[in-house]
Amino acid sequence: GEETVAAESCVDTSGDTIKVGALNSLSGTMSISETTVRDSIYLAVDEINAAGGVQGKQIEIVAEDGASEPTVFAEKAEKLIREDCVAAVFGGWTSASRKAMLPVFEDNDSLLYYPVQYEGLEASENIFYTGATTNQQIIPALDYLAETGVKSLYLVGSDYVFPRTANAIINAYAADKGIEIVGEDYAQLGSVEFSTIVNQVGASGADAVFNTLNGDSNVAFFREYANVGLTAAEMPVMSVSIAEEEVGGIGIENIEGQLAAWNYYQTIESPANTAFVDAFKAEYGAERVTSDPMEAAYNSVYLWAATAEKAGSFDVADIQASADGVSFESPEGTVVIDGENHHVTKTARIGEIRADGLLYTVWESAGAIDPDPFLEGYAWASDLQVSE
Amino acid sequence: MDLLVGQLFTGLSTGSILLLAALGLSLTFGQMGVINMAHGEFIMAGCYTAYVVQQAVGDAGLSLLIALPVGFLVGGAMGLVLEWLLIRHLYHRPLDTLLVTFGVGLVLQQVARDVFGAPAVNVTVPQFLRGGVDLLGTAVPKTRLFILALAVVAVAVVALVLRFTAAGRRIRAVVGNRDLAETAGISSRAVDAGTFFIGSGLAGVAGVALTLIGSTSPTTGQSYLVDAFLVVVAGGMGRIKGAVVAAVALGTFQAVFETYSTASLAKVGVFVVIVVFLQLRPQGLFTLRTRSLA
Amino acid sequence: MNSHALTCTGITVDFDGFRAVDGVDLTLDRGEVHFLIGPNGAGKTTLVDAVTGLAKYSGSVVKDGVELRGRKVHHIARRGIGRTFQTATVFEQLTVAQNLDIAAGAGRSPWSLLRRRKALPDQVVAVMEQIGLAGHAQTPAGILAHGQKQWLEIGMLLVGDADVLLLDEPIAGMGHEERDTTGRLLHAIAETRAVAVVEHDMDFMRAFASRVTVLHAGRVLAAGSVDEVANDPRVQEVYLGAANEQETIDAATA
Amino acid sequence: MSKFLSTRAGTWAGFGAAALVLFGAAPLLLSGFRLGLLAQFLCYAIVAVGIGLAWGRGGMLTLGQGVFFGMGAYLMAMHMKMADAEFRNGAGAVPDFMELAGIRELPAYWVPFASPVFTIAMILVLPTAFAVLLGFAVFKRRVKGAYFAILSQALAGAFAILLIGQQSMGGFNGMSRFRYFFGYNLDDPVNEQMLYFIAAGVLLVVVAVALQLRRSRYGELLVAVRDAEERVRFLGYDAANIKVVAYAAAALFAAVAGAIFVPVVGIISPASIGIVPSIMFILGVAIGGRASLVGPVVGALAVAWAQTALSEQFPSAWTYAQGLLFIVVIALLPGGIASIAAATKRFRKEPVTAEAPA
Amino acid sequence: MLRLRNLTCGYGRTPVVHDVDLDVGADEVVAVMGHNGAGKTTLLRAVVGLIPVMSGTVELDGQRINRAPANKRVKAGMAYVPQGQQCFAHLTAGENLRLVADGRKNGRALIDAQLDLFPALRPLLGRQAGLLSGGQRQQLAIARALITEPRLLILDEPTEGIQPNVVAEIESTIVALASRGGLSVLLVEQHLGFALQAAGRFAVLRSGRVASSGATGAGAGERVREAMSI
Ligand SMILES: Nc1ncnc2c1ncn2[C@@H]1O[C@H](COP(=O)(O)OP(=O)(O)OP(=O)(O)O)[C@@H](O)[C@H]1O
Ligand SMILES: Nc1ncnc2c1ncn2[C@@H]1O[C@H](COP(=O)(O)OP(=O)(O)OP(=O)(O)O)[C@@H](O)[C@H]1O
Ligand SMILES: NC(N)=O
Ligand SMILES: [Mg+2]
Ligand SMILES: [Mg+2]
Repeated sequence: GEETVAAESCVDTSGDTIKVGALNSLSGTMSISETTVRDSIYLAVDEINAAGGVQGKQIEIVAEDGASEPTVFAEKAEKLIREDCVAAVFGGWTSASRKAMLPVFEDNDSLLYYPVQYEGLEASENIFYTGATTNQQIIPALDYLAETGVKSLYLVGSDYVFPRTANAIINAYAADKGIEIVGEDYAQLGSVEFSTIVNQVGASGADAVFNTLNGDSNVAFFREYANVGLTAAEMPVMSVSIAEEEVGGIGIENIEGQLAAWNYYQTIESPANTAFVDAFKAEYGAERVTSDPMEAAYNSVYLWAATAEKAGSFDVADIQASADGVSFESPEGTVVIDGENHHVTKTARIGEIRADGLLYTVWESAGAIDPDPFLEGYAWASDLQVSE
Repeated sequence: MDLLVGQLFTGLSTGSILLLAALGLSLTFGQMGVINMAHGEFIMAGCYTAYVVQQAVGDAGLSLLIALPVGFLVGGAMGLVLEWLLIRHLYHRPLDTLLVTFGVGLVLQQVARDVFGAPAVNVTVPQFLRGGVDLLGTAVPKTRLFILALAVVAVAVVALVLRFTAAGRRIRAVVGNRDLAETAGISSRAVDAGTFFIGSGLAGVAGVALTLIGSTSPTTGQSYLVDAFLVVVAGGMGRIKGAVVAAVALGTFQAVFETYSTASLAKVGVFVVIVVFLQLRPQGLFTLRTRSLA
Repeated sequence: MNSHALTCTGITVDFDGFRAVDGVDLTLDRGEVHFLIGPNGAGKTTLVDAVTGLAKYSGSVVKDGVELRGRKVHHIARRGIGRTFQTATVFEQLTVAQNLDIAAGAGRSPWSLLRRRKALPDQVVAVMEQIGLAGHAQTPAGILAHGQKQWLEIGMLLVGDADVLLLDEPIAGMGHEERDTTGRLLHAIAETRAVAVVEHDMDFMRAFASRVTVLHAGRVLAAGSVDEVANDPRVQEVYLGAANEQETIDAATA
Repeated sequence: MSKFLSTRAGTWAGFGAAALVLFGAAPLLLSGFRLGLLAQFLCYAIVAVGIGLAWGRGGMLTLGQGVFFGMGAYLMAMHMKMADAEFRNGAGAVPDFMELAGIRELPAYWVPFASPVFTIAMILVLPTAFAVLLGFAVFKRRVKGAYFAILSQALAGAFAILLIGQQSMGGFNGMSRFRYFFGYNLDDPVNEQMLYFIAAGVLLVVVAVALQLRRSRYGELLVAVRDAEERVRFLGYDAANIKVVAYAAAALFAAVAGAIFVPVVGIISPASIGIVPSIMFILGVAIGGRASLVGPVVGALAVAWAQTALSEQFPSAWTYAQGLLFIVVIALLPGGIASIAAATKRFRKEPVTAEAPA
Repeated sequence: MLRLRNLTCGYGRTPVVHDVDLDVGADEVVAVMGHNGAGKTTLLRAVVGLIPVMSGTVELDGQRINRAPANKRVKAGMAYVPQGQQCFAHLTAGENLRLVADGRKNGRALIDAQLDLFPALRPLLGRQAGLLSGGQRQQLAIARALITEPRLLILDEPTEGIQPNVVAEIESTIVALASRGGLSVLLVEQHLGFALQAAGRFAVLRSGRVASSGATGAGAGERVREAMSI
């Protein structure tokens, strides 16, 4: 805020530990996803501590439950900042929780590291976005579909801001590129009744489906999809919220061959990823998988630590000032913070779901894509832009 | 045209799912007056039963057949424990059962989370239920036909038992007047426990069946609960016939409304329809009247 | 000009094809305790239900020149028709005084409703005396004895200014003295009101009835004075039966 | 003690003590953050007073108070977002979340909410009027008991779903990022404290109103309707009207609480008003003692506090504690906390406990 | 057959009936009398097992049954007709009877026997019991109790609300059943004449205590009246 009367920071840098917050939903509907993110935050912290900490200080996590409720996120964020005096907070998943926390971080002048792909059109001084913005995930996915000859799309999403914004972008893109949008349906979050929607999708004759459903709804959607005889070969589904964790629950037989768009897959072959996956499995069990938001959360801890090292300080202003250009050799490749909009560069990847339940890269962008949260670089998106 | 047939079937199918979820409630809520908010978690327990049985048995078809009775026993056993520990102390405080069982539901969800993990698990659909059959030019999923058939069977069994057997008479007697039933030589404790066992067992069966189309996660049961209660209310408490009609009507309304509007508005529409409907039939579709006051 | 307190003509009540009350004419007058008798299931309670708006009927019920058919229960009550039930219903959580105060207040303005009760209205105090519960003003009605509850119920009608009282078996379960007390109470009440009593207790009827109407299978079988009715062979056949034997027993044990 | 509290002097003493704690001790002892939390809890307590009236005294288990709470909150949020947009981009500007949703024109029904007076009037009138309408529809048809409970629960669910679908009302995310409350900058700690004082003051007023309703003849009548609705009809009252008054009062209290909640917490979204939050409102009342006056207040505060404290202490296991709280308290203490005090006395003058506020 | 010693019982923590001693021997009819609220119903409820015994003992055939649930006592030979024409309102009249006949070998015959006793019930068998008139329900309740072929029949004001000619029938039925042997009766009755005629012994309750008791016969009426009228 422009004329914010910022509260005095109470972060204690005198001891040999430094406190950070981990704020994830451990209860409620979102706990399914958010607990996995918490696991990788702990992994990163343990690794950094084992390697000597940040500026010689061991990181100490103060954990809080966001309970899948935006107001609780806001309350707990304020508690972490004002009572626990953490230097930064890692967490959040839904955009609703981020929107709820944003004024808290701005008013108290503190830092949130947010690890999930989201709908863009936002850039706060007090938030670092380590997941993809739309030009690093949705637009590449559309490019990929267009390249493979898709001329008509059916849009299916959960009824909340990310799918709605994503679909607004897709509509603008489609209008520009001559792709026909033959249907657009929203299901209530958590809904498991997809018969009507799948019937309509089936009857629409679309070339492909763009799926922005979230959570359990995907299970019901893909089961219904497979059961009425729709297949990846006939009408592929491109999903942007299904990662390794979700595939198991949907059942590979129902989703094999379908597509996803992310920046990271467990199957990426690189030394950094091998190390990450091995460390994760060693810590949490061989049956566990790693996914894009987990990796982005893992990255976010390292990025914060690196920025603090660079700044030589845990002070929010110093971190903000030093962030530009800070990079990390992450499992998905090198990510670099953009000091302007606080997002990071990311490589876009289209993955295919294979029989082992993992996603394999079938296409990737030529190098990391610079974040463009307001889609300023896309003329067709001019109607979507907002004043900020 | 295809779509219309598809939607009519969808209405029937949605109705049968609602009915399956609501059938147990029409015993425990409709007959006994217990507002069991943990009913959803009993459904969830049925889902996980299907999962565990499948892990143990392997073959998806065989495991489904085993899981149906096992799910009944698991749901029933949980109901029995709940009845014995809590509900039996609350028969004269029906509205309190709602709050207590809501707490039970929270605990059960957390137990599921701790035992099976927060992410959904997969129950594989048996080969013979994969894909669809052609019905007037529309692909109708076999899983839904299976659930429809299961709902019909379950409803028929429950209705016949209640109506024509000695056990059914006892259930209705205890529900009507506990003290009087005792003095007619009926052990109301046994009947209460038995009724709750059956009602909860039906939730377990519903859970097993619902793995065929939905997800199996700690919050699964929640998706069905409120609609199931509405079915019982709209049908007239404890009236199986009413529950059937209400479930099919609501399912069809929702499916058709959704085709021309959105799924979310369809839910709101259902509520409005029920309030309007209650203006006409305040005690639900089918009711039994008595002359007593209160 | 109609001087009856209540005039019912051609009351007919049907339940899904079963006719419980079938064309009953009945008038109630102030100053009389009118007994309504008849076999179980004859339709007595149903008739009372109809008059008080609880059962749908055809025919007509007129009080003070106003037709009551089709009106809501509480409208009919406000017109001065009060009733009790075969099983007493009082507000168990409230005290005797509160029960009576509520019953006295159906016509109160919203404003006075929202204020605290300063003192009991005189009328409530007087009625409490009349029904013999003056000593129980602060007793929760739930712990009153059966008979006391029935008196309280009658009291609630009195303070509500009902001038037509329909009492369904008001002495059920009462002992001899309580019956006599109740009977005297009814006559005191009836001085300015019309009282109809549904009862099966013939001793009570003989002692206190001013007029009797006998219902049978939904119709009026006989009407008149106690003697007229008691000596009617049809009434003896369907209702009184061995009642004379009964008297012999009473005489023997007295 | 409780005898004293039910006298006139006792009532004043009770209010005095409560005022002393709320206006004196709490602001002195609590940090700004905790005071803000307390303000949030006080909002829940205001809702609880209404539920105590409708449920405890009137027997209507209102499982859908989230609806009225939400109405109050959203109406207030509309005004605050308008003020915000006006501050940023001039009069008639579109609030930030609408821009995000691609809405470029301010919807017509938003326009009057630029006026604070109109907003406050709507907060007081709309939810109450809705409650009256719904109450008539339901109570005139004698829908009650478990029917009413389930129906009102479904209402809360439907209302939340409806809001999620309205992008011009913030959709799933709801509305957040409020800068100004009737011209006061919310970043300023002094103004945060002012909000707390407003919440505390409103709570005292609401308790006083509820107290007056309980002690009035209307209060007795309400209990009578709860215990024997049909009988009340035969005394010449329209039972539906009596119930509607309590239901509407509860709705009004909830709406006012919602309106205060928005500036205090800084966000309102469907997640705060659906089925589960509505049950949480009830929980506090049940735990505190539904039939007493202060029980619901104490219960609501205790539950909110326990939730915060437990989730801070045991972030991953506190759901167990929360569930057990429901089970143990309601199963073992049907009269709630308030019943512990009353349990010692049998049949008092007023069988249902009436204590003065504390 | 039934033996009460120092029986105290009531509701919640409040005793209503105090230190009652009472015996009902085999084939004996005992009448309990008393004013409204004297505690007659309360006493019966404790005997049947619907409210707990606070102190003292309830013995059936020499067995202490203080804690046995009501249904066990019924199976052991008690039958209870509660005050107030109670029935299973949601069941038909026929189902009300079959409910108790279920599981008895001669169930059909037992029902028929009761229908012969209460012919007014025959045409009503298919009707929902909650819709019957008060007297019809009372007849149903007595029939229901008799179907269990009790050895001890406990009746709480069985003639309340019943038309006079049927009252006479019920009375003679009870007298006949008792004199046939094999049935003891514990009867609460306001109707003094009937009570004293039917019963061999009586007890008068006043404020929950036995104020007077003894054999019926010469002078009993006087003693009862005296005990009740103070
Ligand atoms: N709602 C109803 N539906 C069907 N039949 C009914 C209904 N209400 C009453 N009846 C029948 O109507 C008849 C008259 O009943 P009512 O209660 O008026 O008798 P009553 O004269 O009061 O008898 P009692 O002296 O036994 O109380 C009975 O046969 C009863 O079964
Ligand atoms: N459920 C109850 N809870 C508390 N007190 C009760 C209850 N039922 C009865 N009482 C009280 O117990 C006392 C005895 O009541 P009871 O019903 O045993 O009397 P009774 O002798 O059967 O009277 P009646 O002739 O009216 O049937 C009365 O004071 C009554 O108010
Ligand atoms: N940011 C999301 N996916 O809600
Ligand atoms: Mg009658
Ligand atoms: Mg009695």
